[in-house]
Amino acid sequence: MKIFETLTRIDRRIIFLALGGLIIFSLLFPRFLKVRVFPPVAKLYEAVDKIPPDKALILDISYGPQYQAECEPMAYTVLRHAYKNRTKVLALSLYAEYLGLAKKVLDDVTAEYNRNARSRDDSLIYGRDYVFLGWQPPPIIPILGMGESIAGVYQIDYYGNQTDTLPLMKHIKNYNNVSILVALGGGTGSEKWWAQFAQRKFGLRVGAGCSAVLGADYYPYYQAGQFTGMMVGVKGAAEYEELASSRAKITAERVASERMLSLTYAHLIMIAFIVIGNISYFVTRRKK
Amino acid sequence: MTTLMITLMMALAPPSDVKAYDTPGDGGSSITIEWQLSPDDEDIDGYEIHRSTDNVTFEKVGFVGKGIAQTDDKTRDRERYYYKIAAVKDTARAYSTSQGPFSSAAQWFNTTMWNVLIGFVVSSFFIIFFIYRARKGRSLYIRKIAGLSAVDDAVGRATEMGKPILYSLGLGQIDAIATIASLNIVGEVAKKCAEFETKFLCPTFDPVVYTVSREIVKQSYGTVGKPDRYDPNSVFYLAASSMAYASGICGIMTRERPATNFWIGSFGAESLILAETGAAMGAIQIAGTDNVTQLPFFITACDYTLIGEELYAASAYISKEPLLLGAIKGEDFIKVIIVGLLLVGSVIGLVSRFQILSLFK
Amino acid sequence: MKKKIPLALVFIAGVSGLVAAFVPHPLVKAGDEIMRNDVLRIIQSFAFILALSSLVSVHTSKIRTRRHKWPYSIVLLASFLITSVIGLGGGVSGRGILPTQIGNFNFNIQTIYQNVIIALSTSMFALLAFYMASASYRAFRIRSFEATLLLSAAFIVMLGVLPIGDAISHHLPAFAQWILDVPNAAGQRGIAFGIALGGLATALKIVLGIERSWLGGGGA
Amino acid sequence: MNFDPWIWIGALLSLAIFSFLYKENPVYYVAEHIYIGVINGYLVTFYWHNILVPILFKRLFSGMYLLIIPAFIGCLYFTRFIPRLSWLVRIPIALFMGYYTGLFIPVTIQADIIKQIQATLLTTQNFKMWNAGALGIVWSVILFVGVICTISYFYFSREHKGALRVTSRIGIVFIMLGFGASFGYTVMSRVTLLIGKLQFLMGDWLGIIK
Repeated sequence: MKIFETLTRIDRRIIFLALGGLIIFSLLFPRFLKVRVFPPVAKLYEAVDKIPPDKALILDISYGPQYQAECEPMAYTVLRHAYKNRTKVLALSLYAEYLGLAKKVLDDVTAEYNRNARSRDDSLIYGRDYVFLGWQPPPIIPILGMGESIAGVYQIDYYGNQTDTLPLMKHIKNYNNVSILVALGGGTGSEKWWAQFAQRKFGLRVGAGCSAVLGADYYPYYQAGQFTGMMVGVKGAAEYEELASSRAKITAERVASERMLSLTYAHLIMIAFIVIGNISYFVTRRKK
Repeated sequence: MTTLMITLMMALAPPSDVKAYDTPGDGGSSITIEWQLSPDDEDIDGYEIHRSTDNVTFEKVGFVGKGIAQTDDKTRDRERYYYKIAAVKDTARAYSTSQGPFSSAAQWFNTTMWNVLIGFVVSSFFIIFFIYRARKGRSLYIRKIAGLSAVDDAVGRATEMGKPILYSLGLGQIDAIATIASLNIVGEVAKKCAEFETKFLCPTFDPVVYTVSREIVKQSYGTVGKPDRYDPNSVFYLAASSMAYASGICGIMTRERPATNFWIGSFGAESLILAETGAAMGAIQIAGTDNVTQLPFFITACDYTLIGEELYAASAYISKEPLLLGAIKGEDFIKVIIVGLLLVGSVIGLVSRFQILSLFK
Repeated sequence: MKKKIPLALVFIAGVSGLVAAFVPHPLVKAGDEIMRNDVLRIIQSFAFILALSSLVSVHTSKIRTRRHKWPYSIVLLASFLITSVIGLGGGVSGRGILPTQIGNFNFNIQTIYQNVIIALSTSMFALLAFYMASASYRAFRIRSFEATLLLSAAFIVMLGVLPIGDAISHHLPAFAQWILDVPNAAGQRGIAFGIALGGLATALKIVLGIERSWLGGGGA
Repeated sequence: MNFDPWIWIGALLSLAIFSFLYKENPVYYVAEHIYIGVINGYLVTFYWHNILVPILFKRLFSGMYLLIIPAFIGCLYFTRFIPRLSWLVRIPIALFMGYYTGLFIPVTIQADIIKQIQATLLTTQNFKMWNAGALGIVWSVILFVGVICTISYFYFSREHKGALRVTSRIGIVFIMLGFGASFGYTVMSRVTLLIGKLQFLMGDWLGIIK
C-alpha cells in the first residue's frame, strides 16, 4: 500500500520529464494523426476551394510569436491549397512586427511550389500570381480602405514596387474582386475587426484562424455568420490539412497533424497522471 | 461606344428611396445615408455615394459593396448637402434621384447611451444611499469570505517560520479596479507584517502602481508605530512586461523563500507560473483577481482564491470601514434589480411583441 | 491641504472622464484625446523614470553591501545599460547615431527584441504547459464537490478537443463545446455582473473621495 | 546545426529558462537578470523614442509650450525624494486615477451589465442564437438559471441560508464547470507553444529534426 502513498505525491519533476520526454519522442518520430473535420473548418475549406478564377484570396498573417505554433500551420496549409488551385493570393500583415513571420510563410510555400513546376507558366510568379502587400498602419486603414481600392491603400508593396503596375493588381481592384479573406490573428483580435468593418460595410466574406484560447470568444461570430468558417488552434489547422490532403491531394508535410500527435500524447499523459493521482488518493483515503 | 454605355445604363436599375439624416449621438461631421437596394443588386459591383452642395455638380465621396444599404459620410457641420446613390457595374452607373438638403451637427449627449446613463444614475443612487446609511451607524452584515480569515494565519505562519511575505499587486495599471482593491489590502497586510516584524516583499509591475504602493506601505509601518522598521527597498519595481515580471518573481521566490504569497490584482497568462512555483515552494497562497480567464489557474494552484467581486468585498471588509461596507450593501441591492430585470424582461420578451432586446443595446 | 488638493483633483478628473464618455461633442472629444494621448502618457513616462530609479537603487545597494547573490545584480545592471545605450543611441530601427552593425552581425534594438526578449518570453510561456500538468495532477482530486466538478469538466474538454475523444464518442467534442457555451458562459456572465458592480462602486468611491487608500494613508 | 549567433543566444537563453523546471540554479538566475535588464532597456527605448521625443520634446520645441504643464506634473513624482514636498506625488496619481476611473464607469455599465442582460434574456431571438432548434430554448433556460444562481453566490450582505444557500450552491456548480472547461481548453494552446519551442530547439538550432 505504500506505493499508493507515493503515487499521491509524485514529484513534479517526474511529471515534467514524462511530458517533455513524450513530446520530444513524438517530434523525433513524427507521424500524423487523422482527425475528423468539423463544420467550421469544412466551411472555410469549401469557401477557399470554390474561389472563382477571376477572384482572389487575401491572407492576413498577423499572429505574433506567442501564437506562431498554432497559427503558422494554418497559414501554410491555406496558402498551399490556394496555390494548388492556382487562386490569386494577396498577403498582408496588420502589424509591422509580424511582417517577418508573414514573409517566411509566403517565401517557403512559393519556393516549395516552384520546385515542382515544370515551366514558367506552371510556376508562381510574383506580381502575376501573388502579391505581398506588406503593412499599412493603423489596421483600420487597410481594413476599410481596401473596400474601395487596394492599390490606393498599399501604393507600394512590401518590396517597394508600385502596386498598380503589377499585372495581378490590374484585375484585383477592391473587395469586389476578392472572394474571401482569411485572417490569422492570434490574440490581437484582428479577425473580429475584419468581420466588424470589412464584412459589415462591404459584405466581404471573412474566414478566421485563432488560438485555442480564443476559440470560445470567437465562436459566436461563426454562429452569427460573420465568419464564413474558422480554424481553432492546432486542431483546426490539422482538420484543414486533412481536407487539403484527402480532397486537394496536397502531399506536403502536415505540420499541424503531426503536432496533433504530440498534443495527444501530452493530453493523455496529463490525464494519466490525474487518474493515477485520484486512484491512489481514493485507495489511501479508504485505508484511513 | 456611347450607345453601348447607354444600353448598359438602361439595363441597370438604380437604388431607390434614398434617405439621409444627421448621424445620431456623435460629434458631428457625419451624415448617415440609407437606400433601398437596386433590383439588380446581385449583378452589380456596389454602390457609389455622390454628394453635392448645390444639387448640380456632384462628386463621388464613398463606395460600399453590394448588398449594403447604409453608410455614413464625412461632412462639414452646418453645410447643406444633397445625395444620390449610384449602382455601379464596371463603367456603368445608374443614379437614384438626388435628395436633400441635409446637414450634420455635433450633439452634446450621445443619445445611443441613454440606457447607460439610466444605469449609472440608478446604481450610483443606491450605492451612495447605502454608504450614507452606513455613515449613520447602521451595522451591516457581510458573509464570511474564506480567503480573508486566512490572512492573519498566513502572516502569523511566516513570522513563526522567520520567512518573508511576498505580495504582488498584479499587472494592472492604477486605473484597473482590481489594482485599487489590492492597494487597500496591501496596506492591511503591511500593517500586520510591521506588527509582527515579518519581512515584507512587494515587487511591482506598473511604475505608477509602484509609486502608490510604496507610499501606502510606508504609511502602514507608521500607523502601527514602527516607522523605523520600514525598508525602503521592500516595495520595488521589477519589470513592466508580463513574462519578465513572472521570471523575476520566480527568482525572488526561490532566493527569499517566502512563507506566504499574495497574488491580488489583475493578472494574465503568467498567473499559473507564479502560483505553481509558489505551490512547489510550499508557500501558503492567497489569490484574488477579476480576470475571469485566470481564475481557473489560481483556483487549482492556490490555497484561497477571491473570485471576482469577492476581491472588492474583501478590500472593503479588511479595512472594516463602515463607508466601504455600505457600498457592498448597495451592490447587493443592484443585483436584486438586475435579477428582477432579467425576470421581467424575459416575461415581456416571451409574451409580448415588444422588442425588449432593443432596450439593452 | 495635503489631502484636500489631491481629493479635489481626483473628483475633477473623474467627472471629466465621465463626461467624456457621454458627450460626443468635438470640443469634449478633443479634450479627451489630449488628456489620454498626451497628458497622461507624458505623466506615465515620468513614473517610469521613477520606477527605473527604484530598479537601479535596489541593485546598486545589493552590490555595495555585497548582499546575498549580489553578482547577479551586476548582470542585470549591465544588460540594462547595454540595451538602453543600443536603443537610445541606435534608434528604434537601428538608424540612429550609434552604429548597430559589425560586419554581418546586426545588434539593433529590434534584433535584440526578436532574439532575446522573444526567446525568453516564449520560453516562460512554454513553462505553462509543464505547470498545467503538475497543477492539474495535484489539484484535480475527487476531494470535494467543487474539485470534482472542476476535474470532470476539465477532463471532458481535454479529451473532447482531441481526435481520440472523437474516437471514443462522436458526442464528446460536441459535449465539450456545450460545456464551454452554456455552463461556462453562465458562470462567467454571473461573475461579470459582480465584477462590474464592484468596479462601479469602487470607481464611485474613488471619485467621491470615500476610498482614500491611494493617498497612502490607508483607509479613510 | 545552425551557426547564426542570434540563434545560439536565443537557444541558450531558452534552455536557461527551462532549467528552472529542474530546480533553481545559477544559469536560470543569470537568464532572469538578463531578462529584467534587457526588457527595461527596451522600455527605456520605447518611452524615449515613442513617447517623450515625439509627444513631448519635439512639439515643445516647435512651440506647443502648454505641454510644459503635463511635464511639470510628471516631474512631481520626483518630489518623493524631498520629504517636505512628498505629498505632491499625489497630484499626478490623482489625475491619472481620477480620469481613468471616470472613463471606466460608463464602459463597464455598457459592456458588463447592459449587454450581458441583453444576451441572457429569454426571447425567441436569443433562442435562435444557438442554431440548435428547439434545444436552443433549453440551453437559453439553463444559461438564464445559471446566471441568476451565480449572481446569488455573490450576494454578500445576507448569510447563505435557505433559498439563497440552494441558489448559491447551484451558482458554484456553474462557476466550477466553467473553470474546469477553460482550464482544459487552455492546455491545448500552451502545449502547442511548447511543441513549437521544442521544434525550434531541435530543428532550427540543433538540426536533429526537420
